[in-house]
Amino acid sequence: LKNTRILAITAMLAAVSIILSYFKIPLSPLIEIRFTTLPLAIAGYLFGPAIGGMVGLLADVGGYIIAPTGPFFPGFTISAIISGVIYGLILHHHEFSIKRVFIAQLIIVLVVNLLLNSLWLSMLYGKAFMVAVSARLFKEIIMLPINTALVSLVLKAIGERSLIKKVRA
Amino acid sequence: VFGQYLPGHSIIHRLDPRLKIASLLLLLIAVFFDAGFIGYGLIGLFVLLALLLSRIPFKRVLKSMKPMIFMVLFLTIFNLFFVRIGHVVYRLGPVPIYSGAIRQTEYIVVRLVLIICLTTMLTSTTKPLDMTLGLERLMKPLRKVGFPVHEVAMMISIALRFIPTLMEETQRIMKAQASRGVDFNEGTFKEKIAAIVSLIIPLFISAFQRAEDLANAMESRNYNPSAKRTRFHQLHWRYYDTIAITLVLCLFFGIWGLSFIL
Amino acid sequence: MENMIEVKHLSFEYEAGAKTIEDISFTIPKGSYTTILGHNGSGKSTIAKLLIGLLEGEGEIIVDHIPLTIDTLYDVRSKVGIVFQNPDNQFIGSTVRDDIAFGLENLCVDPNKMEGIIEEYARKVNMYEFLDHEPTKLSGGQKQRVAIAGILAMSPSIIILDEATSMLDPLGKREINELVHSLNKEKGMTILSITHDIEEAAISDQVILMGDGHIIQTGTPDQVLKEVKTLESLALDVPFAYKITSALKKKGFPIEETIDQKGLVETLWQLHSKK
Amino acid sequence: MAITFKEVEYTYSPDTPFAYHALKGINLNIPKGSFTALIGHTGSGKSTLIQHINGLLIPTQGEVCIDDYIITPNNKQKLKPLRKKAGLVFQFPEYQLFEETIEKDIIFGPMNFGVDEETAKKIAREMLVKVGLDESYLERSPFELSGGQKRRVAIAGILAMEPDILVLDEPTAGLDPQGTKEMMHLFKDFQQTGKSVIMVTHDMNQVLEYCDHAIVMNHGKIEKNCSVTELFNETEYLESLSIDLPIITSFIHQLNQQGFNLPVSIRSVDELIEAIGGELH
Repeated sequence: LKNTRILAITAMLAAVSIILSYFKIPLSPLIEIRFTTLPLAIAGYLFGPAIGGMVGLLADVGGYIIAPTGPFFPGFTISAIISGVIYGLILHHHEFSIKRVFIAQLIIVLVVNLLLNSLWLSMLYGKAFMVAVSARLFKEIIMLPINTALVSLVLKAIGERSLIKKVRA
Repeated sequence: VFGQYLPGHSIIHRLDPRLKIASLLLLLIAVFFDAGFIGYGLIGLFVLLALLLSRIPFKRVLKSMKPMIFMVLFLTIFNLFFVRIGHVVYRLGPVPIYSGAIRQTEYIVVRLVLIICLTTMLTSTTKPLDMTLGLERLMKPLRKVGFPVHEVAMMISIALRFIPTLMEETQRIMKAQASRGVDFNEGTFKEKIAAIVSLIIPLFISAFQRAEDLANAMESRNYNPSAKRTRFHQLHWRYYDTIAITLVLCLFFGIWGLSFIL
Repeated sequence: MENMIEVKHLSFEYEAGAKTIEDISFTIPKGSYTTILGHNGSGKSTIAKLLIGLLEGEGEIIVDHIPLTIDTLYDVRSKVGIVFQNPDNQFIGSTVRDDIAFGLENLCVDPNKMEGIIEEYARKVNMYEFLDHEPTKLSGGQKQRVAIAGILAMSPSIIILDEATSMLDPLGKREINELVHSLNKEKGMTILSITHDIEEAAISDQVILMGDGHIIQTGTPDQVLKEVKTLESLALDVPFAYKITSALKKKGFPIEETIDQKGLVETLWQLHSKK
Repeated sequence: MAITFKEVEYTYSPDTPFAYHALKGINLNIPKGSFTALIGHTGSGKSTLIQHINGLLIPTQGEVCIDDYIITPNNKQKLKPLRKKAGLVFQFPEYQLFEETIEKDIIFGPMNFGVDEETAKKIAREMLVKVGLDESYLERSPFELSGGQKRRVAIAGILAMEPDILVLDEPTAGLDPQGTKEMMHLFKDFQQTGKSVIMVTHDMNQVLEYCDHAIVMNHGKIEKNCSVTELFNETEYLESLSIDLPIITSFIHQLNQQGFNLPVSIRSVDELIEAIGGELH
């Protein structure tokens, strides 16, 4: 962040994440594909865990300031940061491969979606929600390959753009 | 058009953003103290008072609860069916409803309503810019542990500045792709994914291009992330801010104390 | 005459082996209006970025007597103001007021003095009524005027326009051109305009003609813009007045080639009345 | 492919505090095979109007007919075939590129409209050459190209849909003189195959040189709908909108004030030189 260029890109990716929160493709009433983590994945892939986490933080706080999609709850800010950090840890400094994206995605499902988010949700909605974890597990199993494919597609496309290669160098 | 801020001149609008953000966090924590209905009643009273003072139309608060209605309904049913604490108060056909279930559901709904009211109030009465400034000042101590406070504030303000611009860009890309035969509303699952990809990739490319231009413009105007700089906007702490924070702290510790007693 | 900018043997390459700028040298006299003329991809925009150290090249750059080095980077940047091409992407603040303040903040100006400075320069570019407007509510020309106000507030010695009007409509173009010319004529501000607009070059003091990373020619518009073959080989237009006069001369009329359109009307009128 | 607008009204976000009445009582007929310039200030309604031509916007009142397509506020017709007929090139179309290779990007449009891959690839090759890039570009990434080249690829992508109407929103903005000229010739060639071109532009020199018809919009209404020659005769009207005359026309007016008698219908520098020469003899 001592570099204005990276600072500007981080901010811009957070803005894109907030915009993407307006888009979703429903698969069923309870399961929908969302795109807000794509900028986190790109930031993590290109610039590492610190910037990945930063985009997560900014997107969550900025999203709350400008267009709340639900109540602000610091727990989800932590989830967003950790997702970005995981992308950074797994994807940065490595050649792009679908296997790595899958691993990153799997860790996020386990650590963030199942563990942390369940914790936040149970804080918000009571212990009864824990029963719903099994339903959420089902959802995560379906979403894992879809998200892996989506993140791979976008990372591959973005990674190959010479413009961004220049930025990275 | 963007954001939740409702211009106004109420006392709540004029309060220092640092105070408002700190209060929100304190009260969010307070909501999770188990101080029974007395506790929730006190917080509720406080929130109601603040809401009335802020002159935010009630409709606004109701509207912000809309996305939660489905969740609340879902939870209510879930709790009623699966929580088996306390004694059976009612039988819905073959399903017994326990007193504990009702109590828990009530707790959760009250809690959610309070959280929504609190968060909505902050965004409705505070300009995004002031919010950023308030956050920056509040986080200042974190600089000592190496957290880039100034940079974070700068990035939030850049992100907020560019959201409308990127939103316009998004609409333009969608129209351009629609002109090339993409259908964003209908189609099979695969077509929908393809449609969204044809939007997302150009959006990222454009965001990177803008970031590059913006960085050049910032540097050419002598911006240096590691250098000291002054700030045009200053926050002024006034006597009523002191009164307000005292009230919030009293409430916070009151509830905390209460949670031990009960 | 005193030089505002001196560039000696400047080279730059984005990728090894492919020189975007190769061994260029030029000077920009204080108070002059200089244009760097070239087609897209001729390397002309790279020069602006090199001049304030956004890119690092080989060679020597001296701005207002300060040689550009790592240590003088911020001194040089405070002397040079750049208006870039895309009006949207250089608007940093959330309102006009905040945008003008941005540069002042970086110069560590006392916050209590900022308001006065901001209002003064907003008036100078005729944006005073718009101080509280958000960028999305402004036209391209207005945004560029705000950019100029933000730069002027930092009291630079030279303003560089990097194709600053190429994304504007004719009205916006006119606003910016008039503003910049008045700054040059009335305040003696040194202006360097990077452009492919031949008619703008025709009314400047000095033209630096660029092609494929080299300087092809430097001189007054009268010297540079009459080289039709050179201009055409660089994918540039020829000034309108020159097209008319050279064709008429070929047809045997007693007329000299000129790039000055106003003068041409005069000359033709004289020819017409002598007939 | 005639284009007809009958009493068309368009309001953005109707019934909200942000409602904006962008088109007011538009009646218009653009005959097949014309090259029409659409002129007016930012916010005059030009962009809104052109988005009605391929059904991106549906009129809030009145009807738009594109050949046998009739679009009314309660439109039930599928719009996709219309989008193929009327190819719309947005301002800075290079931002719509997204595929890995130029070939894939050009065939993206045609394949969305059901053209099979073989045929689409054949068309892509043709169009790429037409816009002035050779076949060696097909396998390259569009993002390695310069801005001007990207624009050509984007336009090739629209031409590959083989539309009958080409709608262009400031297609030469930001291009250098050479690039502008090549682009305009491309559109002229397209028109000369009997198809219609509608172009939003601020550059009156282009209007004079390439267009035959001009529509002037102001505050959501059509104020002028006439031939290009007629338009540039109305110097006072254009001045009132602060629209510049083309350099040629303005020069003619200046000379005529000094006693020359040149026809204002002159549209090229060569003609102008001829005419001045004639007067001086």
